[in-house]
Amino acid sequence: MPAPALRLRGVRKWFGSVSALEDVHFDAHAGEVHAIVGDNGAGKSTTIKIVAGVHRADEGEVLVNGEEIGHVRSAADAQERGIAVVYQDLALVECLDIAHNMALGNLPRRFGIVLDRRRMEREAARVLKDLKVRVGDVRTAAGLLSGGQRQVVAVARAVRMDKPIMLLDEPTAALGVQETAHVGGIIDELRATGKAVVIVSHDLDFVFSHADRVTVLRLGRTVGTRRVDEVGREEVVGMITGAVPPDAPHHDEVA
Amino acid sequence: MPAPALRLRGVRKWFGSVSALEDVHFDAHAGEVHAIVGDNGAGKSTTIKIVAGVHRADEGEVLVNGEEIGHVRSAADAQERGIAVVYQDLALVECLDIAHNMALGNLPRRFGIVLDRRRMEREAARVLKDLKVRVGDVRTAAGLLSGGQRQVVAVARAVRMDKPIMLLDEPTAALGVQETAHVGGIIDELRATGKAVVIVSHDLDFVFSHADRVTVLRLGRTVGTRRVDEVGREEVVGMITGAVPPDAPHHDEVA
Amino acid sequence: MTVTAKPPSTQDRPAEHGGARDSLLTKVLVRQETTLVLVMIAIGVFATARSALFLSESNLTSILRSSVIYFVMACGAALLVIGGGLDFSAGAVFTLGALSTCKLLVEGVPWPLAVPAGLAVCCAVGAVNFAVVTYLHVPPIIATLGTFYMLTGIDNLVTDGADVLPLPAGFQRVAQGSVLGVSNDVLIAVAVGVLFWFLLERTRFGVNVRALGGNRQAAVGNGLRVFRLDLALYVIAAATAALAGVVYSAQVGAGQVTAGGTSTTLNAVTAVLIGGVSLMGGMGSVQGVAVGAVLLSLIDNALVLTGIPPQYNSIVIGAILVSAVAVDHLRRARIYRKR
Amino acid sequence: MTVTAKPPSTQDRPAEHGGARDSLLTKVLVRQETTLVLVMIAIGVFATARSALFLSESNLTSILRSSVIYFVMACGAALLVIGGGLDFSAGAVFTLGALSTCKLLVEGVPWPLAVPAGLAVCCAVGAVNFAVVTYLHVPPIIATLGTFYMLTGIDNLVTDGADVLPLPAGFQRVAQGSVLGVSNDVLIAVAVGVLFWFLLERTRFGVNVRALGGNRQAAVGNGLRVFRLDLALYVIAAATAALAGVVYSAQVGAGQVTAGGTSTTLNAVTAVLIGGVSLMGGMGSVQGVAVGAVLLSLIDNALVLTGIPPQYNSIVIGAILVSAVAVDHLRRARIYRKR
Amino acid sequence: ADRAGGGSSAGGQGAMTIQFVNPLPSYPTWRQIGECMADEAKQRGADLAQSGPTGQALDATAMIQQVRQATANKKDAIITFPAGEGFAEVLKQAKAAGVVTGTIYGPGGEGSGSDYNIGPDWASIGETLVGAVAAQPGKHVLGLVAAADTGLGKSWLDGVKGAVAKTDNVTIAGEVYTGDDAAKALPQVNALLTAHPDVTTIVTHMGTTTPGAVSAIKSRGLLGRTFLLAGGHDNGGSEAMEEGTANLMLMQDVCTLGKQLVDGVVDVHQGKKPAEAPVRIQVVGKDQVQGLLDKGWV
Ligand SMILES: Nc1ncnc2c1ncn2[C@@H]1O[C@H](COP(=O)(O)OP(=O)(O)OP(=O)(O)O)[C@@H](O)[C@H]1O
Ligand SMILES: Nc1ncnc2c1ncn2[C@@H]1O[C@H](COP(=O)(O)OP(=O)(O)OP(=O)(O)O)[C@@H](O)[C@H]1O
Ligand SMILES: [Mg+2]
Ligand SMILES: [Mg+2]
Repeated sequence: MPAPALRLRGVRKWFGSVSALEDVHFDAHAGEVHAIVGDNGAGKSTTIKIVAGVHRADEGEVLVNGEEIGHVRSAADAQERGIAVVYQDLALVECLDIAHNMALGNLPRRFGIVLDRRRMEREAARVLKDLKVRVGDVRTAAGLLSGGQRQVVAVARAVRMDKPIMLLDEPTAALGVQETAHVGGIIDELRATGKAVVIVSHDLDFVFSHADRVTVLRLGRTVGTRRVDEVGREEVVGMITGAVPPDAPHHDEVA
Repeated sequence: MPAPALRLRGVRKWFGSVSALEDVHFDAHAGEVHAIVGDNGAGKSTTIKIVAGVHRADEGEVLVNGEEIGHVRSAADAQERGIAVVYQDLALVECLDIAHNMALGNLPRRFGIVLDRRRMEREAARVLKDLKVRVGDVRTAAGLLSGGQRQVVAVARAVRMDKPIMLLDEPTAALGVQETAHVGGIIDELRATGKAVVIVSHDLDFVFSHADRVTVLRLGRTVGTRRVDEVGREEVVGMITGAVPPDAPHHDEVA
Repeated sequence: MTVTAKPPSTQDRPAEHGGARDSLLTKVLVRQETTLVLVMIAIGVFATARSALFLSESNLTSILRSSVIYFVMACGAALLVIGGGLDFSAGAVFTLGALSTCKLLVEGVPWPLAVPAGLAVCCAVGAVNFAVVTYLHVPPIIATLGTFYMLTGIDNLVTDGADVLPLPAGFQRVAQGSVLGVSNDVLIAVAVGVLFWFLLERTRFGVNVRALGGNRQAAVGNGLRVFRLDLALYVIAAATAALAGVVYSAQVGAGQVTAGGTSTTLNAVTAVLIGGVSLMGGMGSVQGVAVGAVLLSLIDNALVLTGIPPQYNSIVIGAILVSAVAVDHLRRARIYRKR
Repeated sequence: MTVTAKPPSTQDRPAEHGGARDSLLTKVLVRQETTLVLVMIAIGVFATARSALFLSESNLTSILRSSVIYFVMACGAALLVIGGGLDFSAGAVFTLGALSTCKLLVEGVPWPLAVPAGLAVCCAVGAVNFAVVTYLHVPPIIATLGTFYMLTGIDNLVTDGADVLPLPAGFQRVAQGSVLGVSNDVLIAVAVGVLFWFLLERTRFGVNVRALGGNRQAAVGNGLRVFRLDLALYVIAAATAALAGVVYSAQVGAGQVTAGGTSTTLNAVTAVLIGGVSLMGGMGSVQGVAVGAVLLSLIDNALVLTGIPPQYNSIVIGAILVSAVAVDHLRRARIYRKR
Repeated sequence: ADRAGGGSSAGGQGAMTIQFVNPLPSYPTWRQIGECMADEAKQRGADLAQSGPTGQALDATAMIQQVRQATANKKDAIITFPAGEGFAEVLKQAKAAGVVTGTIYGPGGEGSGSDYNIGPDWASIGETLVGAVAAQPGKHVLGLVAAADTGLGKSWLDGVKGAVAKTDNVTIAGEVYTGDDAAKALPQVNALLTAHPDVTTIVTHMGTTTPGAVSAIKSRGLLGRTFLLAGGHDNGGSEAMEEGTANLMLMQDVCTLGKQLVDGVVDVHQGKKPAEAPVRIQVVGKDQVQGLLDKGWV
């Protein structure tokens, strides 16, 4: 088995005197969907942001493809190392339109410096169409969209980035039934193309129908990781609530 | 049967040249939970905001307790008329702490003018405890909370307001399994105390287990309203997607 | 990304998961005022070393008295900034308040009537600012800049460009007299400071102002009467600017057309910002503003007393302003040191 | 809450549910520039009625030439504001750019070397502003205000308070000469304007700047190199301020210590804001800034030509500023009229 | 001459057009100069338009813009107060465009770009001020209050310092700047008097300093020990003389200055050689003030 696409080991994070993460570890593999679940405030988003380069871990290791990748000092670095992210708060620029938001950080250009607006809008429209999503004109400012429409734009942005590692923090929280199904389909496709998809979700139905593995966080610690086809819903809920005790501490690969 | 606590009739809303609502109508009764469902961008949040006084309808009527209540020009007016709201974007003030956020718009005072901080914090802690919610100290700034913790604060704020009409726009989108169940319990309690609860949600399980009626919006129009115990999940999904045709236009009370 | 593999040392971690609050000491230490006070002490030590006169009672009094103007004006300005607004017209309102009061005084109106009348005129200006911002949807800076220009012109026209004097002795005592050895202008500043501290920290109004500045949309949605708050803020900002102008007139015994203006606006805003009020709204304290105002006049005073050639004044002022805030950040980072 | 029971009239509704975009005409009509141009035309008509000289070619040229300074400076300032920053030091950088260039010129350095050297000095100041904001975490206004004070002192020390002249004729031609009847300073402004329009509207850099100003956190999270952008913005703002100073020196044939300063900063910021750039970041256009700059010098010019006594200047200026923006809002509201 | 413009309604065809770029149009002294100029221009059949920068403070940049605008509008003559060396070049540009240039309180001479200058330069103003102090019995220690070490303030400081060097009973204890901010006068003079308790005379070029300086002298109980040399009767100068906080006052016959300046400029325009004008500036004691005021001095 090759080195995991993404490996976290003993990650800790303090905000001032508040401890957000105590000991987070998991391995996400290429071609697999890895779900992270846990109570509110368990540290899921903080974990995602650390991998994304928004925060820096105070301790512990984050390895991409088994390599220590040195200091990732910013989200720009992380992006260069092949990581695309959908943040829980979506991180859209409200005054820019959908097309710009989708291309942000990777704007297409012509002649070296000119922004290729036509191509940008075409690509945005195509990605949205592929996602079977209706958000009106790609020139609509993101600030005018409904909650779900924004979320779709954020997901579409990550898809368009086409990176080997995708981190999705609650990508379906604001989505309707149909749109959630679409995003599920997209995630399946991403797995099929060999990407490592890490998805945070409270929707256990969604997790059970799309994820391969699930890691449960509780109070900033990894409780355990399970293969979805080997675990029951009750056990996962028990791990989330603390009814099931955490796995014995260990520092080797899980699952 | 008494006049509905909240009645909308032919409500239309334009944003510039964009039409957000074309014809929205429904009746919400005291002691009932009324769900509003629909695709992303269907106009659910816009409807809520119109009732809440944040937007003004361009046409149509909004009646509280069967009375034309004249121009509600602001959310402050709406609040005075007995409406409490949880917005989809939560509307928390990030630089204020949890206790302040929960009391916003209705801060307790002593001696006429002095802010009663002690009471405010005590009440906040009590409400949160009643909701069986763990967000740490009530003096934590809202900006430092996790997504779900914020949502809980917003819901707790509305509960603390204790108004006869409650509007909840996606109150469980960011919540975990346990917290969602808690909020479901709260909604049941609110109904039991005779409040009219209007809840927007994409979570049909949640809707089917807690709502009495459900109104489906599609492309800014009311497709129809059903009693939850008389309708199947497939029919509602069909109404959302357009597979089931809208009810014949009518202007009398529904259901 | 290996950040560190050092084993966790728990002893210096007061916190549990997601819990932990800072101790009272930490709370005091992390305040911006604390840094500013330290900077002030450093300047004081340096000045005393160069001139023993610095610590004389009359000099310290004179520092306090000159900070009164900035502070009174900055109180209203700070409240407005905390509420998410900005008032560029304050410098001209300062002049207007001084001139309209002094005009009445030289016409023989007794000061207990003239002062409220002068303030009322300026409150009306504040209301106009509010109306232009709210109903004509002009951004605050442009609206108040426009008011600034217009008032500057009106100030000149009203007085024909000449200072208004002599002022009755009774009025001059408003600032120049003293009670129990403390001069009246300082007492006025203390009263204003206490009032604003109370307003901001102990009333619903204060919380609402912070909410408005912190997230205007949330304030609207949560049912705050934002127009009323805005109106109150603009009127209060104008009132304190006018009061500062009145106190200044009483200090110098003249209604000066040339006092106020851009530089006064700038000084008040500097006191506000250096005192830790954020232009982003929501954050700030009256204590901070007080320390900021005193710091400004302390610097001016120390520069003269230490005999630093006046050509270097502005360099020193700039350096102190920047370093006071920079030091503040470094101090905090140390307190919350990363492991 | 009965809002209205009038039946819907569909004909004046171009939109489908959630769809509909505005027509090109509407797009032009709703732009703030359009209002400002209308205001300019109104002023022009009034001025022409009072003095035939207004429409003379030399007068119109003189309006344009005096707007060049504001505009060049405002371009960089606008970009910075769009990117969410603010530079209060611009007025002093203006002076520094002028003085350092002129110092070199009087020492005999030819202008094609002296000008880049002067600009380079100011770019370094921009970099310092960036560093203070970014690494010392000083809020932009305090950082640049500190720089403003320090540079003011340095400007004076370097020149001993005296203007620097005479400047070589070759350098004066940089602004005073003309090509095909268009004076060089106007050409420089056009070049700067085109460059900035291109940067803002047609490059990735421009989009990134808007994203940064629109939502800094999102810009960080989406992988923009925000430090680089910040650095570029502060350096560019300093460079345009310096270039404006250099052009001004060439226009008047002297490096003036008293040029620049607070009033120049204020004028540039006014041009930026009146031109529709939002202090909240993200929004604004170079066209708007250009119209804003020309409007300011048009007002100044018309005030002189119409013979309005100078005592009334500031009242008129204030009134025009506020009403231009207010009219803009009313116009838009009309276009998007509520039914 | 060109066609009339610039706010002229009275001036007929061919009347000479003069633009007066007033440094401080709302300031009483300067407004009076402007009015006297306008009267004289009317006498001479010329058409004088006045302009000036907005706001309270002297704004050399705005003045220079207006000089350039007047040049572009082909005025026959431009009159201004050259607030800095930099005016020389724009005045030369005006001359090159065929405009007659007149200045008040300028350096005059070839390099100044001025066809006709009136009023003393800063060196002689400094001598007048310091001379009057030196003429009083005893030793004198000056505290200087200037706007800044640039432009006007610097010219004045240089003039005063040069003059002090030539006396044997006057010294300078220290100087402070107010940045032309009236609100800084009180604290700065206070600090100056704290740092240099030996100061006997406060000297300034800004009338706006008067109230602050007077207040500082009184509140420190220095009445009769430290005096202000008042910079004109406005701003409370007369009152200060009356109550004894000021012992000397700088007075000028600004109206005559303005008229003579217009005469000179008109003469140059008509090809005549203008008359040399006597210096009309004086530092006087309390007893002479009223007499000069009655003669139109300020
Ligand atoms: N302020 C606004 N300006 C312009 N268009 C708006 C504005 N607010 C909402 N819209 C548009 O109105 C439509 C309805 O939006 P609304 O937020 O009501 O949808 P929703 O049903 O709440 O969707 P979701 O489930 O995604 O939250 C959308 O197409 C949206 O883009
Ligand atoms: N910037 C911050 N400063 C201080 N505390 C923070 C910060 N960000 C997060 N926290 C705290 O860290 C803990 C974990 O937050 P995190 O956002 O990672 O939770 P989460 O698992 O994503 O929860 P949710 O499901 O509600 O989104 C919370 O207690 C939160 O209050
Ligand atoms: Mg989260
Ligand atoms: Mg919604």
